[in-house]
Amino acid sequence: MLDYVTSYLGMNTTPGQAGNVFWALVYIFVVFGGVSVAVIAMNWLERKALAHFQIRLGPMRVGPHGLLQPIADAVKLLTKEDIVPSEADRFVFWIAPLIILCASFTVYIVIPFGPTHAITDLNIGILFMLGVSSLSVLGVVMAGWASNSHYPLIGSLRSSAQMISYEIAMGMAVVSAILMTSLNKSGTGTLSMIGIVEAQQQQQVWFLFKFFPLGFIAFAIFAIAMVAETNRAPFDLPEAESELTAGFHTEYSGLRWSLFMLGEYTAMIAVSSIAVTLWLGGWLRPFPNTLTGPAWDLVFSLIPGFTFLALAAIAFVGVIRMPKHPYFRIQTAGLAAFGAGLGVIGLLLFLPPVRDRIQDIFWFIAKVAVFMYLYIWYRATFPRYRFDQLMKVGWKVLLPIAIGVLILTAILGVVL
Amino acid sequence: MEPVATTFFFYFLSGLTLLSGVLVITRKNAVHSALALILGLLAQAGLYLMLYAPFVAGVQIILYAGGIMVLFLFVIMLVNIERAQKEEQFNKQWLIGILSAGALGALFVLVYTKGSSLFPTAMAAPVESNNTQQVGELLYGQYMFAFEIASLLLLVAIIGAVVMAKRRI
Amino acid sequence: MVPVTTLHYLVTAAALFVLGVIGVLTRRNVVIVLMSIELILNAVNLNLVAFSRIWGLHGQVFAIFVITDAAAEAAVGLGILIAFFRNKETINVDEVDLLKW
Amino acid sequence: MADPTTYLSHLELGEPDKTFLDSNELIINMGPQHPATHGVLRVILKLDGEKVLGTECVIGYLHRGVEKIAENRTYTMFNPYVDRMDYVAAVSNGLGYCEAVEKLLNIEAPPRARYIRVILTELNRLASHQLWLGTHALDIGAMTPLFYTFRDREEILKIFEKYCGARLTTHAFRIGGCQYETYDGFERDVKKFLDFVPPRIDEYEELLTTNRIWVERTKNVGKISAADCKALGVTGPVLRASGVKWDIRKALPYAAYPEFDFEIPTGANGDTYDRYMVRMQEMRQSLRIVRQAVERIPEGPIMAKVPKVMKPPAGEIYHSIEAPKGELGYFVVSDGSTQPYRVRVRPPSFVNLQALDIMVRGQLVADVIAVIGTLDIVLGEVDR
Repeated sequence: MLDYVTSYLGMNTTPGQAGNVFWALVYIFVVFGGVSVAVIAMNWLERKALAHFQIRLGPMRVGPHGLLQPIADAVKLLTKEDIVPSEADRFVFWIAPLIILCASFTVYIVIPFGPTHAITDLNIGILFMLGVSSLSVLGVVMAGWASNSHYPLIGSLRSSAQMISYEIAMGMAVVSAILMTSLNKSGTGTLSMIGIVEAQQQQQVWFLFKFFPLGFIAFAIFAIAMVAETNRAPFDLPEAESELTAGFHTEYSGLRWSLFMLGEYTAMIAVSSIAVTLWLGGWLRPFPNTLTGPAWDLVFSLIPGFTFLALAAIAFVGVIRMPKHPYFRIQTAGLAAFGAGLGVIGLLLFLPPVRDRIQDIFWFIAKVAVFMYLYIWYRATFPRYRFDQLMKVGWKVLLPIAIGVLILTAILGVVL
Repeated sequence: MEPVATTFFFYFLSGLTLLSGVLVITRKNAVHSALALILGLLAQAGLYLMLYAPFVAGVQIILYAGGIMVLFLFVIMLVNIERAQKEEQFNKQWLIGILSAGALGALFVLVYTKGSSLFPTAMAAPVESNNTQQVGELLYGQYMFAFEIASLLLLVAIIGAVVMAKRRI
Repeated sequence: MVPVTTLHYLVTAAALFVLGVIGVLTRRNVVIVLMSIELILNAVNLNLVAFSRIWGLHGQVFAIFVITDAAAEAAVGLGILIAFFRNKETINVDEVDLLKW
Repeated sequence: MADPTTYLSHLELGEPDKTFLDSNELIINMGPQHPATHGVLRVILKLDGEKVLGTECVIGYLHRGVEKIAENRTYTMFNPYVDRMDYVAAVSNGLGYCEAVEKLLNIEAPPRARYIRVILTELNRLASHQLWLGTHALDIGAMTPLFYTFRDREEILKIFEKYCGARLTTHAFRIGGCQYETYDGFERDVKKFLDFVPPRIDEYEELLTTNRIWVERTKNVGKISAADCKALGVTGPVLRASGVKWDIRKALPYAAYPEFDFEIPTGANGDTYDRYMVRMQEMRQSLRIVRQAVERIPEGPIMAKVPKVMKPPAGEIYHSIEAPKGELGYFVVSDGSTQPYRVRVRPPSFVNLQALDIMVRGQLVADVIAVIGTLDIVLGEVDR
């Protein structure tokens, strides 16, 4: 048994490929927990960032700077009454949020956080990701239908039409990135997520800059389509609150509603991960081939630690700026403890064995975080598209451009 | 990579497939049928994976579960199912139907028992790693003509569906 | 336990096929009849992929063609269904007995 | 102009179990509890898919019988009630009522009072437009302008609070003038506000005016022609956006408006974008008026000689002013007693709401939201 457990350690591959169920399960739990924590952090961050965009403070009451707000929200949602409309189809109503959640979490099986930091490496990785993430549309449709109410129904019809339409443009953009993986001597491309990043490493260029501007256009199409896929502003028509109250989840409350939210944020992280993997070099650190040598390696490996130290410093600035009134004593202490925690993590990341292992994951997460911030930024800036305009953008703008980019990429790939 | 617990997964997935098949043809509510069918399709994608056909499995998930079934759900929502649920679910010739299907099943049993020698019991283990590439080469090489015909068929189907479903042209 | 062979897959496919046939022959709801046809097509696919395990990848290619056909069939079938429903307000297959309306 | 009866929407509520694909309609009840109906408006929408076939407004959820209350109150006692109609532009309401009763009493407010009235009314117009902009943008999905406009509206409300102690329902004016003299530093506050707000208005415009999505959402949405506007009695920015240069401040001047120099912004297409542009320019024109007024404000009394017990001679009077939302008219009938015999209000929101049906017919559900927003209705005023 112990042999079985340890047999994976030291292997240069993912646990799924090594066929080690124990370590695969460990990875699954780590990824599941990590993503859940990321969603919670994202929740807090979105509220704070959005608030600062809108000259508000955002949550300030629960914990220092509202740090415990997501937990308070979770407790509130869990203890809320679970209302099922009397005319609803109970079974479908019950299963719809679970489908969305499962679809968004299953995608993480193939996301490579590092060359070996993935649950498994399917050789149809990207196909699998697109397929599974497209399953969440089923949950949306079923939620809208099962509520047996007009607004959810319209919301779900809108949503499914939107998700299916943008999936096509998204797929075309993805195919043009996959074509780029085959531009090596043997001419064999790959659909595997790890393989795609390795192809970028071999060709010494992020696919974002490959055949400039073709790679960039494909990336831009994907970046737009992924916002539409995840039903976020400015494409948040399915839950356009001013039109359809809350779209397909109008009738949901409490825990089930929070499952929808969890699924939405999970899906956001998932599609951002696809974008990072395909175009932004996945786990590769910036400039891996121009800034080479052990000195640069050292510099880049120190960045994760410094990032956390900087976050800790920001927290301590907050501690200093906290009002001195005794009422704020606990908050000040809490924030100081939080900052100290961040600082300890930062110091831990300086340890050589840790910093070598953590680098890949850090760069991957940092790139994903940029997309997460973009999501918030979009939400603060843009009004909402109307449904026909949304369809027009999807079918008449993104799709033709994506097909054109695909064809040009293919031609260039053969010619060059 | 050696697959783990092949026997268990085979029986689990094929059982799920058959169970969902039974649910599809027995549910009153068409949405429940569609749900069961989606479950079956996913289980079948698992079976394809076990048969070292990952590309077909991926296509199954994207096209069948993500595309065709959404179409089905869409249509079920658009047509009035409340009334259809209250009506008689099975038609008058259901007995004959089941009997003929049973006869067909008996034929299958006969073929498989009599001709079991035709099927090799040992399975070759094809390399999985470049399955997609091989399928692609076949699809765009040997089966090019069939591929083009299939694409034409899809075009015709799109036009036909639009013509029939559109209210006024 | 008996090792899983091609025959196992074939038997599963045959059972699925029979279930689909039963659905087509006995149900009155057109949508479910269409879904039963999908079951039949899936049974065929399972057969093809199982055979491809022995005789090369041609079976998988054909499975993809079958999926294409299934998509076309579903689109046209559901289009007809909507047109039919709009005119007769029913999705009962027994009442589809006129050549024109 | 077509037969006006065509505008009466006869929504026949079809059988509910028919679905909307088989050429039948879906009836959707938007409101009275809906995030985008600005209060308790209920709109019954007849939809074909997402296309609007017709609308019917059901109003009265906020009816408080303001007009009836007037018949049991003295002229002075009724004054605060009018603030509760259009609560986001309470100063305008008070101005209209006070001037109507003054006309009935045949007195005139002294010049300084009239200048104060203009300043406060125009500031209130700005506040009302800011609130409109914020909520309208929120309806269309842009969340951020709401907070920006509320931040700046706050400054106006602070001036009101300093002047009369109230922020929303100000009750700023009295019949015959103003109750309060301006506080020390009133002019300084107003001037400071005048300097600080134009960049803020530019900021709103930066977020919206050239924003592609905003333009697509508002251009050619909720179009209404000048002829239709006139036929329906639509007034205010909605009318002006259709190209009619009609502003009561110029056409039938009141208070101190003839003494100021300002322009009436008009649009050409009568769509939502034009109404947005008209209101944005009106904000700037309001600032212009306030600046002139605060620079030229005369000294003197703020209250005309008004009898303690007001007993206007029997008769009737109609007086209208340009409220932020359109023509606000008061029809006051006196029977010679201390209480009005009848007060009838012509609320601009109520009349403008009539245009909803022709503006949204044939458009999409999302446009209904945009149009309700662009009409700038306040349900307190619609229902009274």
